[in-house]
Amino acid sequence: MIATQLPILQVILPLIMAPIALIVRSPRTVWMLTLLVTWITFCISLTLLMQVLEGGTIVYRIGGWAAPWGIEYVLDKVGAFVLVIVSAIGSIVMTYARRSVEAEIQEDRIYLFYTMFLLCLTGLLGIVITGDVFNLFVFLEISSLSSYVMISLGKDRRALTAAYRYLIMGTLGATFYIIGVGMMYMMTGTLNMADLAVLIPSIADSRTIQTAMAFLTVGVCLKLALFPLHLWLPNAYTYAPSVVTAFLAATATKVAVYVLIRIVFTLFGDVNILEGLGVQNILMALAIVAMFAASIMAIYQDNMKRLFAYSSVAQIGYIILGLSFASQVGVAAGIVHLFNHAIIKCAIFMGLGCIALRVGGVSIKNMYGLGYRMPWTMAAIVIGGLGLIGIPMTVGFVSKWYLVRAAFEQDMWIIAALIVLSSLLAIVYVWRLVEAAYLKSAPQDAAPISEAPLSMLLSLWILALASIYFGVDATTTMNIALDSADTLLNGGLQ
Amino acid sequence: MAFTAYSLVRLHNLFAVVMLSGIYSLLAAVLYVVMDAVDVAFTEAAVGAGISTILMLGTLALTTRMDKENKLIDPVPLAIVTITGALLIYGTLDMPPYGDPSAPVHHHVGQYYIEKSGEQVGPPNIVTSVLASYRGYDTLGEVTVIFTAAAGVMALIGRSRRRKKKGDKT
Amino acid sequence: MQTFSGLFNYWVVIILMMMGFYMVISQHNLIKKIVGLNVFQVSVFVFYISMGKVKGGTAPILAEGIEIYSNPLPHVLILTAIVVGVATSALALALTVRIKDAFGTIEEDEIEALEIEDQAKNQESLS
Amino acid sequence: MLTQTSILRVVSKLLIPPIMLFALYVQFHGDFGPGGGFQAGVIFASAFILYALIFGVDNARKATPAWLTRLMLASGLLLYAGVGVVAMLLGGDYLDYSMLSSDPHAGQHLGITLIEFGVGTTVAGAMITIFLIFDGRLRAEKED
Repeated sequence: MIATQLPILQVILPLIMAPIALIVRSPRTVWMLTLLVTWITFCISLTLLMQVLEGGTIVYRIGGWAAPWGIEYVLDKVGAFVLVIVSAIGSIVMTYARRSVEAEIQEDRIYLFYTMFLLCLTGLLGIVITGDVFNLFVFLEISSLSSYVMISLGKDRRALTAAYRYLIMGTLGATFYIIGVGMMYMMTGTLNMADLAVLIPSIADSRTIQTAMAFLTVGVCLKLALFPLHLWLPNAYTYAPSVVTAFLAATATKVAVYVLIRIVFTLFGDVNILEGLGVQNILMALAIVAMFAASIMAIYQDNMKRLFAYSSVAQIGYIILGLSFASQVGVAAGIVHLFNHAIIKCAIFMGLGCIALRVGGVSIKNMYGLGYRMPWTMAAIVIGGLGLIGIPMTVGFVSKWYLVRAAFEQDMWIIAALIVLSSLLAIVYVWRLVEAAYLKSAPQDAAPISEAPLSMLLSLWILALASIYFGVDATTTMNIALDSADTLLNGGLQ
Repeated sequence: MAFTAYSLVRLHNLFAVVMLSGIYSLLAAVLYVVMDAVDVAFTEAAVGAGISTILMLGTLALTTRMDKENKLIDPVPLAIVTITGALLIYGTLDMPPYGDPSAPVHHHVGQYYIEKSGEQVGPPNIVTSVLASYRGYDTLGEVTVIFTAAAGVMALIGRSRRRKKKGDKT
Repeated sequence: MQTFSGLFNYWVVIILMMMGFYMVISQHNLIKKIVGLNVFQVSVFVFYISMGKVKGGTAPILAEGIEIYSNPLPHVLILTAIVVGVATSALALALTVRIKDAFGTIEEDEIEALEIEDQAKNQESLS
Repeated sequence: MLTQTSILRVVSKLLIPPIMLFALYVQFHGDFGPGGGFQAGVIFASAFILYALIFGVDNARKATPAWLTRLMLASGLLLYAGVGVVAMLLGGDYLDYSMLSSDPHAGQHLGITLIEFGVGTTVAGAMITIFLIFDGRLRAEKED
């Protein structure tokens, strides 16, 4: 019986734990409860992925009402894959979190922090698994509101303004999304994704539907920080507590990309919106601009968190570029990069969190000589950095390889060249870190520091090793990605 | 309503701005009644005109009452807004006219609720049936959002124990 | 002419929406931005409700002898959306209070100036 | 606060009980007319806020200490989510109220009443919490 209830349990467990955390309050207990829940959700999502791979799409009716009258949960391969990414990152970040949170957040706010974390997880998982466009909005707001709060808990006062700006941009994005949903609803009378996908093609020429598409895309792009709409991201990532940065960088934008995938390939899949309206070209152009502009910005940053925040904007460019090819290989490359980038960025930000804990800052000057003083932490960060560049044997290589292949498939030589060229920029900014950590010596008067605590190092290295493992043997991830791309391109949810 | 909105852009006294935004909400509530959405009107009046106004006044008391002189017309935002508005109006061109009973929106899911909710769920108020049962999960999400906001406000400006101790001593 | 009268309602709503939107992106005062966000969202709600209206219909509460009801679904959606909107503004206002505490102002340009100062200080303290 | 004015005191003493009753009416009458848990919660909270404004927030705080509002906040959500879990344990899908009773109609009715009550509790708890926090902030500032 439990097996059939898994899709809802996945989302409900963290949701129920959040109010319990609010009542319990003791930081230690709350952390243990949160840890437990995150690992359970991770196990559930793995089981679900197995089920989907074996038996195809899972549909779960909430309240026993059949769609489109009620809300249903729909889980196909992409969904299950993203679900695994989110819950895996959630559980690893939680394992890592205790010491870092104790150091960075006021003691009497810690239980609230974990409450927010659980809610954010609920929201993100809910977005991924839902099959209803309005329900998606509700869970989007749950995850957004809680992430605004988590960001504003950062120590620096600029965390507050960063959170405020994120709030304004995020709410605008959500409102745009809601306008788009309203227009679609107006023309079709339904909110269910599968139902919409059936009804839209017959009225795809209507100007209302085209406008709806535009508003949905802009709204979601605000959330996923596609290049000109990314302005909220660097500050938010820089001043948020380390744990929050690691979690959000690996999940929040990824889930927004997933929503974009749903809109473009599921809702408007049969209409082939990408080629039809020039959306493809716009997305592709923006993606490439993002890859370059953000990488160049990254090179000039002195704060390491900020540097990698800009690099995130660039990496989102790669993902969107993959999707905009609208070919099986391209979309698969996008999806697999979603996974790879989540691992890499989470590892890097967790590493920076270790450094913040021991050294007290993450500016480039704090890095001097750290390669010898915190060898394990630094090595893990460098492995992540190599992944960002796309060195063979790391995950980054796999995604870039498929991206380049997708470009060749469509005879877009220039784009293939641009992908390689932008990787050179990544070498530059990663090199700045490596140079500081290994080639410069620590200042004479530096206080002696020890390596990061074991619980943090452990989770950090799990991710670092994962980034190598999935780089050497990419068959599992790549097969899932190719499969999902295939289903996405050929008819959405069924 | 348009006049209220326009004044909102112009005014510099934040107190007046907050009051006007309350009036704006009330006007919207009246509109909802005209358009048969009694439940929504009830909520908007209680929330938009009541709770938000109280909260905003509280914030004003904690911050400041006047804002600085601002350029009324700022070209870049104005351009963005004009483009967005134009796009929206373009989008309306294919919409069914207001109140049209044959619009698709009234014939799919909405129609089903009107016909079936009485026998499937029970309550005569269809909005309640849909809210609590058919789309009960959305409402759970909504309650979670409220919960998040309250806990978030606690995290942001709730009294910390340290400060309380200081207060006790003085 | 018929389209004009039929769509006029929506156009008014769009103008209201855009006034709110303009307020959010052009104003520098943090509270006015939040008010603008409210105006924007409320206008979107009006848009939803007006698509649910049926000519000659009544409120969707089942009763004897009534045949035409307005569409209940937009009402449900907007009930949820109103709550979400309030939750967002409550949080935004709480943030504003904190910002006022930390920076002493709620004007965006003044805050930006202070942020740049912070940045400079950070660099000084390191070199 | 406004304790000096006896008119206000008397009128609000007269008003607050009916407002609370009205909140309960709205809470349980949502099936038939407009209203429901959310509106009821807001009305209930506004009765509380009126009380706090007239009789001083200190008295109001005594009536609802912080742990109580926090408990309201959490328990409403737990009640709602819990109803769903119970329906699941009884063999239905999540939030399938028909499972709550042998007769689906009665089950639906029971489920809706319960979750509306959960909504009301959380909303009232949230509004009171937020109000008290803003107030606490104001005083902290005055003290400084």
